[in-house]
Amino acid sequence: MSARVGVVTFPGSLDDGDAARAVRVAGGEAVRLWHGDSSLHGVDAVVLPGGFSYGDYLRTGAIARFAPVMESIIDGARGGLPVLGICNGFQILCEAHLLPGALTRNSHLHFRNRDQWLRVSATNTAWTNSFESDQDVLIPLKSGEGRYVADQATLDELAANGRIVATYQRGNPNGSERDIAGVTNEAGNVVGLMPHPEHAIEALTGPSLDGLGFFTSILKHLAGASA
Amino acid sequence: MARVVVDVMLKPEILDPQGQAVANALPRLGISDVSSVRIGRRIEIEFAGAADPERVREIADKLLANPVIEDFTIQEVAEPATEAEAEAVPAGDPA
Amino acid sequence: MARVVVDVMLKPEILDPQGQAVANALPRLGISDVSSVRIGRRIEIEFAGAADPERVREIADKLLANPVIEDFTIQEVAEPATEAEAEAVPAGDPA
Amino acid sequence: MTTQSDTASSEADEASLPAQVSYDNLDGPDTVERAGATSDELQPFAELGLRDDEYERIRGILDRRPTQSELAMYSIMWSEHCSYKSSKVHLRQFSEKAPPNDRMLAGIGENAGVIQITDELAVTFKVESHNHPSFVEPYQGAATGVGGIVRDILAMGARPIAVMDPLRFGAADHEDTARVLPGVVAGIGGYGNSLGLPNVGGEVVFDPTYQGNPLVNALCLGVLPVNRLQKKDAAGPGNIVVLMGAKTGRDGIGGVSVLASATFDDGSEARRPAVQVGDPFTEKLLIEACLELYDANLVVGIQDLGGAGLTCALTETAASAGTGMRVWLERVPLREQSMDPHEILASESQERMLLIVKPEQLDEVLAVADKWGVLATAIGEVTPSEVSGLPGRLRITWRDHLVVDVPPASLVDDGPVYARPMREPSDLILLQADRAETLPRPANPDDLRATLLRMIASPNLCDKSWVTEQFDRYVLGNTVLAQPEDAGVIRIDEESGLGVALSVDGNGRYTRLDPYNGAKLALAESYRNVAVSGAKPVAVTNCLNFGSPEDPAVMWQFAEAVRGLADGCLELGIPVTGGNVSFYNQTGAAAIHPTPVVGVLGVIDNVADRVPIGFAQPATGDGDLIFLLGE
Ligand SMILES: Nc1ncnc2c1ncn2[C@@H]1O[C@H](COP(=O)(O)OP(=O)(O)O)[C@@H](O)[C@H]1O
Repeated sequence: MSARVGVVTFPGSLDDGDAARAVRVAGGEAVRLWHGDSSLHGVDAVVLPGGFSYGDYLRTGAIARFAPVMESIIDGARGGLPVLGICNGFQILCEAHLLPGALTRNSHLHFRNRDQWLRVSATNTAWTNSFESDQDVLIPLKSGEGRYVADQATLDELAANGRIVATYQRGNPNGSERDIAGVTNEAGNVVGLMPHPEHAIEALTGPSLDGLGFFTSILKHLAGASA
Repeated sequence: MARVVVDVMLKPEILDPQGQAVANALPRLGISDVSSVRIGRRIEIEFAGAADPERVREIADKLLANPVIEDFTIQEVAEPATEAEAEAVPAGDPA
Repeated sequence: MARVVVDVMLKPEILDPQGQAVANALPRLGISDVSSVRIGRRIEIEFAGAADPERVREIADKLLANPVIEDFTIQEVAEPATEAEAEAVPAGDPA
Repeated sequence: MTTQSDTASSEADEASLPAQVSYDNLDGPDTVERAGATSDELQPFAELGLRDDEYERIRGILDRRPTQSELAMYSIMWSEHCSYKSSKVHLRQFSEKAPPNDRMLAGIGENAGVIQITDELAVTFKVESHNHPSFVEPYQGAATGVGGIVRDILAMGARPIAVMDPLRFGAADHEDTARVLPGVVAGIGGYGNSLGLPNVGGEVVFDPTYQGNPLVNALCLGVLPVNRLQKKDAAGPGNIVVLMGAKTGRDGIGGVSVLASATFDDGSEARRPAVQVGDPFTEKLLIEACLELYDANLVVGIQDLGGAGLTCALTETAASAGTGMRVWLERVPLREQSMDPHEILASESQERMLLIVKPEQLDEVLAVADKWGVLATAIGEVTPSEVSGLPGRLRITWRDHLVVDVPPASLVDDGPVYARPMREPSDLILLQADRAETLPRPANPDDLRATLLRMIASPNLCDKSWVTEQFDRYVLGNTVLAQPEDAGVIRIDEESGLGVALSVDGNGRYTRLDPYNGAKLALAESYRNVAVSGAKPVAVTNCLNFGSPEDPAVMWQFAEAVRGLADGCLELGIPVTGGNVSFYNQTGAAAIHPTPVVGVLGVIDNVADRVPIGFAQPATGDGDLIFLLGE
């Protein structure tokens, strides 16, 4: 039986279909979860997809964090449930304090959609174990509020403990502190990533197939856990 | 050194999707007696010397507010109040 | 009916690119004595009845501001002041 | 009769309005009963843009003077924007000259043209302008332009799947451009990105002709199962009329605010027309709610609310079915409680749709709306035709006062139609005499180099990524080609690889020199862009941006351009399926260059066969050969 990966739809989610497709292409079963339903329907892992949950008018992710499904996800994540937040999902994870720091307005104040080089620097998380250490990958970035900030102590702690999952290469596209594109929690089950791996899984529609690694990683992780 | 606060709010007849989104989220936090939420911008300007009210008005009008959809009010604040203990002193200088 | 204003500003150590963009545009208006511009949010909340300060603080803390990057202050305003003639009366209820 | 100031008078200087009757001290709204009793009362029809003879026609139709609400409705529906009164006689050619086509499921006159591309699937696309609002408030003007065209596509039963944005601004270094361009680009991105619609192409053109009148056109593409095609008919007496989406506010009420009061004292300041502010989040929910309703077969008829708001939606749905309608206007959810009936009818508040549903399915409909957090309110019901056998009437009450009682078709179909005077612009001969061949040509390598550098540095030819990077082109995961390609290519079916290609093109300078051939060239360019991507062109949409139709020179340009586009389509064998006319693009007396923007849609059986621009890297040994086709 293939691993069941939940993909949450909030009102205003946009990349939920793409995230589900990526799970399928990687060989998993995608299970659609609804923001208003607190049940996780027994999924083995969860993806919080990109978009503008609840319009993101106040602050990105601020309102989504209070959705009924998030209560279960927060509980689950504390107990080890693997969770990947992509873009808006990353913002929601920070608002829910499952990840440190916050994502703020790009320093140049514009939305930016670009094929972005990243270096995957932490390969011991549930979502990055398929990558080689310090592998460079090309993945679309598309966000207006992707500038990662945290206080110096937090940043030092993230760096010291290998919790910076990915950094921007060949230019920082949004002013993120220490070029951070993604971080993980201490346990390595919760990962937030600003770029969109679900848009780099097919040669026809993406700049590379590099994104697939995040989805094969979770399947590998789950297979290892159940073995 | 003068500190001026310019508050920019959408004109009352203009749709405020931000405020609406917050108002709609409140019941989920158990708050049901809020009748309206409006969200605008608060802009704190610090001058090296004194703040000339005319110049502040010009900045607000040309740069900070969009007169087509927004109104602004200007207040001079007694003391730089970067920290939490801010006490806004209204200078009564509405737009 | 109570009206409360919550002002949310980025913490001083957090970069405010919007404020910076405004500050950089000022010299073009011939204004060179501004030492800093910071841009935050002003949120006006109207309650059907009285505003319980504790609840307002809770809303601000949980929803309106992100304590990782933002500070907030709360003021109760005497009178609904939708129109331009707003006069903010500070209730001295800082966070 | 070379100039007519009538239709432009909604933009007239308000201060110079003559004193008219004031409705301010009326006790309640102006009712049908009162209008019958005071038929000679003076009304501000001219200020609303109606001519004397148009006003007389209205009185003839109603057999009395119109009420305040009715006058507002006629003035909107008979405006150039809604009635196409100056363009209708020319646009007919698109249908008359159209090659026979059995794949067109909906054509001109519908919200958007629909083309069947397989046994099961159809696509729909349309381009529309939002030029004037974008000059006043660039961000919101452009944003709501995207929102409007998306609702047109949604109303056909389609899921919107991509957008494009042909844009034109004044000189790149002009201060108006600096004010307008960043806001327009941010607005298009802000709205389209938030809806999750990939932006797959467009244009950015700079020319001083657009200085005081930038062009902001927006195109949307949608896809639908053939059997999900929706109609706008308010069919079935007894069916319920539901307004779904945002609350109604005083957005973009425009000239209709004249009705509030004839004297523009201080008190009327707050009643000035307000800019429409977009709420893409609400639109996203509206899209999902509508699609769920279509799939559950819960919709009898549907119409988006665009420029003419409720007035247009109510009259068009009823007129289209030949039914009547009974509406309780006080049921419309309002953002401002103090709104008057005519303001509610004229409001251009965004993110609203009008649905006709069966009474026994109303609860299900409301439940779907509730699931998506969208407001939905029953505001009326469909009524049968009159006992006399005449089509039904639209009757609207406001708190028990009958404020509207009209034959809906009189607003939709019986508007004025003009064959405006036309005259070739007097400077055209001189312009045409000044041939390109007389320009100096680079004669040596240095000159050639200088010319090349100048061209590369031109804002019209330079890299557009500053603009296109602000748009999401990846969302939905089906974008096969996007900028900087010649055409956008979108995969429609993941299994078979079926896809469509889209391009939009226009050239105001060519069209100024020769409107007939300029329009043909725009079509040819768009057609080529689609063809070289590997797709077979099958349908055309267009947005005709021109100056004032009251200027005979502009009218001539318009007529020639339409004739050229229709002839070109005939020659290429593809139909015009829809489009939009935008007149009055001018600054003072100076019209913009006539700018027909043409969109072509093509079908590609397998998107894996698409042909990108640029030379492919040879996988093995030999490089590819290069050919130049054509003369
Ligand atoms: N406003 C825009 N929105 C989206 N894409 C645009 C826009 N302007 C230009 N593009 C895209 O950028 C690319 C280059 O545009 P352009 O230089 O006009 O190309 P061409 O001259 O080949 O039409 C094209 O793919 C075009 O679709």
